[in-house]
Amino acid sequence: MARIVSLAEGVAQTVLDGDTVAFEGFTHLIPFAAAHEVIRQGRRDLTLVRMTPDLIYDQLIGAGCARKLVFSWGGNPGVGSLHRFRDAVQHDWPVPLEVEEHSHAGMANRYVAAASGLPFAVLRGYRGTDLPAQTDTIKPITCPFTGEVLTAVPALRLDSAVVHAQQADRQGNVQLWGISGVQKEAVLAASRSLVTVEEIVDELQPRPGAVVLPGWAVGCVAEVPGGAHPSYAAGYSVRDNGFYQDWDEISRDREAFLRWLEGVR
Amino acid sequence: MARIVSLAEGVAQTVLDGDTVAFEGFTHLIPFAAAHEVIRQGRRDLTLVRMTPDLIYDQLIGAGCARKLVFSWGGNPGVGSLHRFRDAVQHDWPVPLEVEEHSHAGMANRYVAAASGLPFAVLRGYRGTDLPAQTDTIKPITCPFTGEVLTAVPALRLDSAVVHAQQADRQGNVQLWGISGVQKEAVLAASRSLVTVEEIVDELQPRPGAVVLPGWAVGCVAEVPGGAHPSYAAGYSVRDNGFYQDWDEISRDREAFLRWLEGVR
Amino acid sequence: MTGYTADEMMTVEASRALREGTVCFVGIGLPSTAANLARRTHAPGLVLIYESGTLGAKPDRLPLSIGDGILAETADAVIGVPEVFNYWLQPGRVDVGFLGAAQVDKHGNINTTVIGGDYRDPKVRLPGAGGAPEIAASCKEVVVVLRQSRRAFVDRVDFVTSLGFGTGPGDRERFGMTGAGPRRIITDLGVLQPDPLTCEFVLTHLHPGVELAQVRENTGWELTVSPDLTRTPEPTERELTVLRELKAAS
Amino acid sequence: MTGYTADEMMTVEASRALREGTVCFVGIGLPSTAANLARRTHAPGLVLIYESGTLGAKPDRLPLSIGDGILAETADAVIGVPEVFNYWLQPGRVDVGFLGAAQVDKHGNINTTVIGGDYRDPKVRLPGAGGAPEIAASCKEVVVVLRQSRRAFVDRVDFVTSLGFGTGPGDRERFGMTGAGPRRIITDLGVLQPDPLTCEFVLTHLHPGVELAQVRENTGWELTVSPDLTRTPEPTERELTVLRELKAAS
Repeated sequence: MARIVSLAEGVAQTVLDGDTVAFEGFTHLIPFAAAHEVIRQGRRDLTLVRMTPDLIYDQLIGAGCARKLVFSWGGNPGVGSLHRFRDAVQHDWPVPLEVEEHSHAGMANRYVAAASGLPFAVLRGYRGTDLPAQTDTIKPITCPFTGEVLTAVPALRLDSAVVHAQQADRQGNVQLWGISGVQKEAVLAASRSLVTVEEIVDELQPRPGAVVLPGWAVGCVAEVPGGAHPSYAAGYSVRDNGFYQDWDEISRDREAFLRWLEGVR
Repeated sequence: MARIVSLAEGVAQTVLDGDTVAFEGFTHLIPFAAAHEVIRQGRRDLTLVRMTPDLIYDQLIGAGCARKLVFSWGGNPGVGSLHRFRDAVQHDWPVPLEVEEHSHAGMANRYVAAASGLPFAVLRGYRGTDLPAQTDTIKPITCPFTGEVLTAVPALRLDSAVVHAQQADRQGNVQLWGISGVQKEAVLAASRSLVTVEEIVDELQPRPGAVVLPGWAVGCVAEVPGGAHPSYAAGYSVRDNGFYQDWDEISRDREAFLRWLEGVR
Repeated sequence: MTGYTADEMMTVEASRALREGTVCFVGIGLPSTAANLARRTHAPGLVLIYESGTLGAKPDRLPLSIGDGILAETADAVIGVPEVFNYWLQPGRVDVGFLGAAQVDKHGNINTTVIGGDYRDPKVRLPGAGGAPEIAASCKEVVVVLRQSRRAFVDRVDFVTSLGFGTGPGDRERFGMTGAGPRRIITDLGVLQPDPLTCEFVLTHLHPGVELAQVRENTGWELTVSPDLTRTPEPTERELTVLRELKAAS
Repeated sequence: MTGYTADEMMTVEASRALREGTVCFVGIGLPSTAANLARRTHAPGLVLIYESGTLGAKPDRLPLSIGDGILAETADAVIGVPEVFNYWLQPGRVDVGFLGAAQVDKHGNINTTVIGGDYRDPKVRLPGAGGAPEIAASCKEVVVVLRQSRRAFVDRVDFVTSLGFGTGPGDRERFGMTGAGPRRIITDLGVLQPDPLTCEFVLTHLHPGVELAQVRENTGWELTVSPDLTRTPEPTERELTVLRELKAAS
């Protein structure tokens, strides 16, 4: 059964220095508040895993929490570049950042393999591209029945996973709905997990299209209303597209970013 | 977009002589009415694929429609044996029946591989058991990253799939809810598909836990109220446990079975 | 407590094997009865997973099939069958797997496929594997429940459908099994547990009123008896009452 | 019709590439605009799949992100991201994949990863692959949409993020691609299509008012012009009205 905790407790118990950690959420339900708490608690040497690093990892990278990024699409959606990510890769600021680059299909299958307790996944992917030459976690694999050559990627076993959901009940059963991304897989791929929720309710009402994570498969649950801002939680908030645009200017300049960081700390 | 047809048209257009075909439904939503139409239309040489052959394949086997069975658990649930299946395997009656035997996990993953357009699936399965010695569709596979040896099973590519669902709309979008088994995978694994439904409605109301098959991914839809009897359709009918018990006596004896078969024809 | 059947004793003892708060993979029949008995007595927080895709089912009567509607209606989540096996069973998230058997051998290997003759021409054709091979491989531990008889308790099963300890120590490790394997075999006569050195099942509990000789007569191998052989506590009033209510309601 | 921008022409022409009833994998930005324009003009039955997991989304305004709530609210089904790629894209169920590009080369290979320098120390770091490599591999056909310039239209991309025709005929087959690859590149100046023999993209359409010399100036390889070079029909009144309404509403 999940432990119901404060955000600070949840982060302290879930995300440790040196962890391979995923903060997942595909545009929707991105756990920003938990990431800010990670910044406040001064975590270091994280290997950050996420299909779309988005602003959340631009912030963690700029704050010096990360040593490596595993990802498949690193932009500010609809706006442009992730400047802190680029500054780290190109100028080692504030610390050097190693990069492991995949495609969405590869990342999704790596989560699935880890959630399934398998060491690798198989897909039709990457072939004919220049990615395998740069990423040593992409290898050919031969079908033992047909002889066809496909692509294997290793499971994304995580030390910790953090996701945001709309609701949990008092036993820590979690329900999220709307676009659900790879959150279930990330939680199931991790040794430790933290789910921040908009609301803790007495009883979960089953919803169409909902993903349910039983409390016994979740580590910690923390009630953090608005915890996905500037992304959104369907039924609770709308996406703050303005902040995504503003971020371009904040993140472009180290000084402006450091001022923003002061506000978080 | 799916074609809305009669049961007879749907079966005639979907299930052809010699097909590798799955009639799926895990205890719930078993498409019995479609199978009876297959018997009436006199299909032959079918390779029948199903995790739990259940009464539906006992009937098709006894009627002489099948040349091979691919399965993982062949009993009359809670009652006993499938006598027509045993008679076919042990005495070639009415025709010989080849058998390809797997576990549930293997069968489920074989459907997943086919639905995913992959030639095989990987699982932790079968190891240390006597199944691989009897089933040549079970082979070892080595993880290219860790060297660990796991098990590979080939995709269950189907010529045709038949499932039963609660509802479809007039565009052939299908919604089923309750225990959903491997029906989505079976339909997506097949070149041709038929979905029989309890009811065709003007608009599908999204339901918690529902599986939706878009009309453009479905071949034919036929309205067949009660088409799952003696299994059930949650929200429409209850399981006829009495018939499952009666079947033991009907199927035990060839004459009694032939009398039952007359009633279907 | 007097006046109960051997099957009732077996079911009650099986329910006691389920600790509060654990996650249990349940098949229909005796395992389901035992699990629901446990949930209504000492383990209200027991999490039941049925292979039909119901996580955390809380049926208020015994389900009549593995896909009984009552399971979906009362579950925390209903998922597809591939997800049951891939996301929940395979990674070792399930604490206890409950298995029945047509044959079990002294190393806890299970046969539910064929008896006698050979695979292509058996004396008896059984239903087959179902979910059992992977339950036996991946659950943290396995509990086997079946009536004890010389036909069922054999030196070596005719067909290994689900691996116990194979031919002895080291086999599970060699096959890369992630779960610990069968920890007890509960019968209508007593309980057997594996010797940690030999991986051979030895008698550790005798049910009330059962003689040791009876167990030996109904075991097809040279049975070892634990030096700590214990009498199984009788079913309590409450256990029997709840069990009978469950049975009567279905 | 007069008074429209080159970008509007490009978007309208992209929308025309989508036939009624087909299934289209859509990225945010111009592809999404073009697809929704098609849905409101000649292809009301177009099926839109966004990689966020929305099958058959029918947004009544342009989504602002690939995970805009309006997509989930109007979809026939919302599924997880692994299912999008594994059950829907990979097996070739999608008719048309719409891709943008930072660079495209004469064989239709796409670069969205790095420009200049090398991979570890590039001149420009782009967002990366996203869903593109597998869209390019598995959709029945691919349509590439981007503004034409000498920097973007290169002889050979600096990095192959998504395979077009590789180095020429036979490469897709050699790599086991199941889809037919890029069938057209739609720009603000015209349309290029692959020569079936050389797999090199040749100019087949010039947009209204565009001179051939302009296209050559903005192409980084020795451009071949189709003997059947055609003028793209101007945007219709209706196409422009609907496009502007869509843009204004978002």
